[in-house]
Amino acid sequence: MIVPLDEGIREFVHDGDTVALEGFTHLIPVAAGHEIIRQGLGDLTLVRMTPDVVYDQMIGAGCARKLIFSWGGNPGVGSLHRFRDAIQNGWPVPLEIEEHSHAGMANRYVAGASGVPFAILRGYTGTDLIAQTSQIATVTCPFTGEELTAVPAINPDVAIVHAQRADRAGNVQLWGITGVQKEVVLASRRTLVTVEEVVDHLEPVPGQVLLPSRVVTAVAEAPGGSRPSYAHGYYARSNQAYQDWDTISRDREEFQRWLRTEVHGTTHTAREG
Amino acid sequence: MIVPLDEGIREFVHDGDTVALEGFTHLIPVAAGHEIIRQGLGDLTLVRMTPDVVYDQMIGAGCARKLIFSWGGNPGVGSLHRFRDAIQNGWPVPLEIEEHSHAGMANRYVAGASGVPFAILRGYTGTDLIAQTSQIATVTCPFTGEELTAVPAINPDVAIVHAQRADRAGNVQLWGITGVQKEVVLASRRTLVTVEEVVDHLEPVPGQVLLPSRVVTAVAEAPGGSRPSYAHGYYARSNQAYQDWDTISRDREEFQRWLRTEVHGTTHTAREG
Amino acid sequence: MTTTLDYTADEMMTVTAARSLTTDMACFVGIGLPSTAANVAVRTHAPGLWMIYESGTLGTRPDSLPLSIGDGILAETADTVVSVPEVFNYWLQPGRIDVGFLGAAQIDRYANINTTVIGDDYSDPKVRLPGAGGAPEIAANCKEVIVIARQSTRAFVEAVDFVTSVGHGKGAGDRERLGLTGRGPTRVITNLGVLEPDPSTRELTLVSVHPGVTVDEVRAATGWDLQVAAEPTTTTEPDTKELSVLRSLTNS
Amino acid sequence: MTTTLDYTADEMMTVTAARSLTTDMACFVGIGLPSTAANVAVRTHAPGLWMIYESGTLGTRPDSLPLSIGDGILAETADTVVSVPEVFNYWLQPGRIDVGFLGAAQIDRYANINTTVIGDDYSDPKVRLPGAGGAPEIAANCKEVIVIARQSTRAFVEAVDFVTSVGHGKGAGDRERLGLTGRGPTRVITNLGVLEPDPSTRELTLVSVHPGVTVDEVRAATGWDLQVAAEPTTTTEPDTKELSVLRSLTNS
Repeated sequence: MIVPLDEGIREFVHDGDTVALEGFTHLIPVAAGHEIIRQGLGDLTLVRMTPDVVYDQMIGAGCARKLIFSWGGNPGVGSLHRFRDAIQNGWPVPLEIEEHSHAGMANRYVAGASGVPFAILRGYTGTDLIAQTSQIATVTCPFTGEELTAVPAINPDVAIVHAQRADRAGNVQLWGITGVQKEVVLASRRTLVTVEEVVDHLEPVPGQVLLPSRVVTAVAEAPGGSRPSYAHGYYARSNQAYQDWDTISRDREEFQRWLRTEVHGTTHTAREG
Repeated sequence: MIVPLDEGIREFVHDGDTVALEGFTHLIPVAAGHEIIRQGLGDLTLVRMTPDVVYDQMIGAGCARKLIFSWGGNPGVGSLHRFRDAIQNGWPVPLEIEEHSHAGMANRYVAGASGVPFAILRGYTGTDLIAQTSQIATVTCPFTGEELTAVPAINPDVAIVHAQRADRAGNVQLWGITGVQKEVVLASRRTLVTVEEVVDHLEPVPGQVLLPSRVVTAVAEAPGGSRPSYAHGYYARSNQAYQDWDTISRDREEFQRWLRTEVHGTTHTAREG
Repeated sequence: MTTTLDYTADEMMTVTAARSLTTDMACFVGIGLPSTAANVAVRTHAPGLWMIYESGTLGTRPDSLPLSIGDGILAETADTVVSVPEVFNYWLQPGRIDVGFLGAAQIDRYANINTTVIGDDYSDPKVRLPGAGGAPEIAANCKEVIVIARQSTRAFVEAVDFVTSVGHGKGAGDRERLGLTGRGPTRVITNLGVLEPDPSTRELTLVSVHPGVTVDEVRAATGWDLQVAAEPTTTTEPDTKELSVLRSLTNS
Repeated sequence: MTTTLDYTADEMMTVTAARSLTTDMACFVGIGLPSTAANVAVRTHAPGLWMIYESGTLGTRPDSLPLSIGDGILAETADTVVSVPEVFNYWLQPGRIDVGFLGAAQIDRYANINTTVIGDDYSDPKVRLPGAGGAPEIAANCKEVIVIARQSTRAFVEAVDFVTSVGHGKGAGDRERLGLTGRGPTRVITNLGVLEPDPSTRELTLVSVHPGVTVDEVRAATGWDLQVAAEPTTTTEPDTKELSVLRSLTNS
């Protein structure tokens, strides 16, 4: 099903949902995140391995009640100031966190995609992460007696990912660094995919991940939907924007001004896009 | 390291080894299997999800002490008569079997490739397979209390797979149906890959699996090395050969005649190939 | 068989099996009779049928019948090809597949399936069969299972010699007790008729006989005291299009 | 810092780190200083260095420094790109990677690393850092770990506020007790010198000081009573090629 982005968000994302906007440093669904802010969605549990600028923006806008993650930063620049402000000062709303390692999060998505309640890995052992959440445990190998780490499956209500292309039947194609996109889509109850373009035919590309339309709830065309991040084969990352974000996000008022002009001010543009 | 096939088998496969010649109905390493027969290797534990004609030949030639598998047949034709003769009559040597489902075997390779001692799945429950091997067990989810099936990792001494191409550095490229080839290579202590051709540069192909040379012990050029099976993009399966095998393999003497002329008689050809 | 119509009992079986599939389904296809039937369905009333084979070919539309589960034609015409671990873990196991389409060497009163050994002694079998393949988990995890098999007292037995794939176990409630997520076999289509599990006992019951076949003939080909529906229907004959599609696929 | 030579302390650090890598190694590269050092190594003495980044880019050879762990240039120049679950499960976890190359916000006497929070209270931190990322399992599962970090009493502390990644725990035998398969941190390279774990106690010990740096200066930048090798060596200065490669990468 191909829908306008605002309709897709309205129909498939609800207050209180667990939502994963994934993208491992590539194909980050920024346009979808901004639409969530515009629609004033709140009380969300946000999930992502690498929450970066768009999650900082959503957290700063008060969309999130909880963040489940493994690395939160402005990649190549530094810290996330809205994220810090929410954790350290509860502004604009308190943010609960549940923290993992990348290996743990990746395996949680794998378990979620596989329809099993947990995954095993060699991870976390000896770290202080274990004491901070009940979502890390151990299991004993029934064959060797060895103890391994277990993490629970994660099954978000909604996965939102960005991809290069979809065809008119709703099959989605992405390539380059494809991260955990397949896993998050298969782990989630609903999936909304924004794409650079909808085409008649998806010419196969080396390294592609193809998401069959059966596992995609809706596709929305959103050209440039990953900016200021990048879309392999379409446009490069704007490093300047990441650096600018450091300045904008340090100050609450500066941030709110940005929100008014850059997110709320672009509603109509986004709809027309 | 690029070696002639006979040297590769001589150096890396030894009597008593656990050897997995994989290929899920595609890219079956037939030439390597015949070289193992020619070299008179024995007491092998053969592992494969889908033992078919080449395993029937190796079993009939007396190479195998044990077979670990999930489906043994002549695909599209019928039964494996040498396999049956070994199990039912111990000819030419008794064959111990350890039997799994595809899902179980695939997960055993995944665990082996992942460096963990077991994998979990929803499988085997209620079947009589469980009573026939100690290699199926249960584990309890530490988060939900649910009971799941566990299978132990499999880590063969040697993996042997066939691929379309390798470059001179020993990077291997295969595409089409790629089965469990990546997993068996990563799960095994040593890997020998036969290829249709060695090329200067591996042009990326949609759907490819690339095995970096770091995980490939040796590459041997063996054009047509999957015949009478097929190599996607190179040649098609000879269905006639599969049907002929049914006749040849039904009779021990007919089989031995075939072995003399078609395997032992082709030593030099294979070396020159 | 006493049919004098211009199609064979096998054709009747395959077409009936094909009709069990609808255009919006995802179907995990076994090789042989299931593959033939699924390929008839996609060319007749179910053009949207999403076929997956255990070789990792998702959404494939082969333009001829594949010779094996991993035929090259399956890869060439698939939406995408994934690894074998992925097809089992990401696609089959979570219950994404509507219908598992299986054959059977032996099947019993409760639609349990044996493809492992004939005979009482696993270690010294009368006949060694190919084994499990993908069937145990297809039978466990698809939303429902359809079985296609030729009916005879050798194949349709009181209790299978070896449970390779669980149907309805020993009757009502067994799948739930075992924690199997799918509904299990909902239809068994043979060259003589159609059997369905009784809603309360889960015992296979004859609900339809093919034209020209009598209920007694079906009973005679069944290795247990076959239950028969109050008013078994007569299966609708293959139509011209179904037969021509089937014959073009099988070159018959 | 009193160096008057024509390179900076950071350049000394990066070049020294680069020299820890050899051409036959597989290296799991962290972003920032480790990435810069690995990219110097591959362009100087270690042309065969096989770099992998946690974004799934295996055997990558970026022709400029990646801006992030998942920069497009990494995918374009990689032998192959795999999924993030695969890079952790199939490549890192089984111990295939020789060297894990990490940075650290805080590091302690036993080379445990903190990249999570500064302050005693996790739920009310003084400073919230980015978190674990791939580091805990890189530190656990690579054959050895090399750490690169600027030395100061703020960063080099008696005990880290939060153990994000285990170095040598509380000393000798701790990694074995925890069942960690890799050898853990074998070198810590700073802008002042090189520290290595004492072979028996596993406590970080100053084994080399950079030219122009005194042992007392290193002690003063360390938050614990730093052990010093009997005869610490002086680190070899960067050569012209190393410096020119490094500067062309960093545009400095």
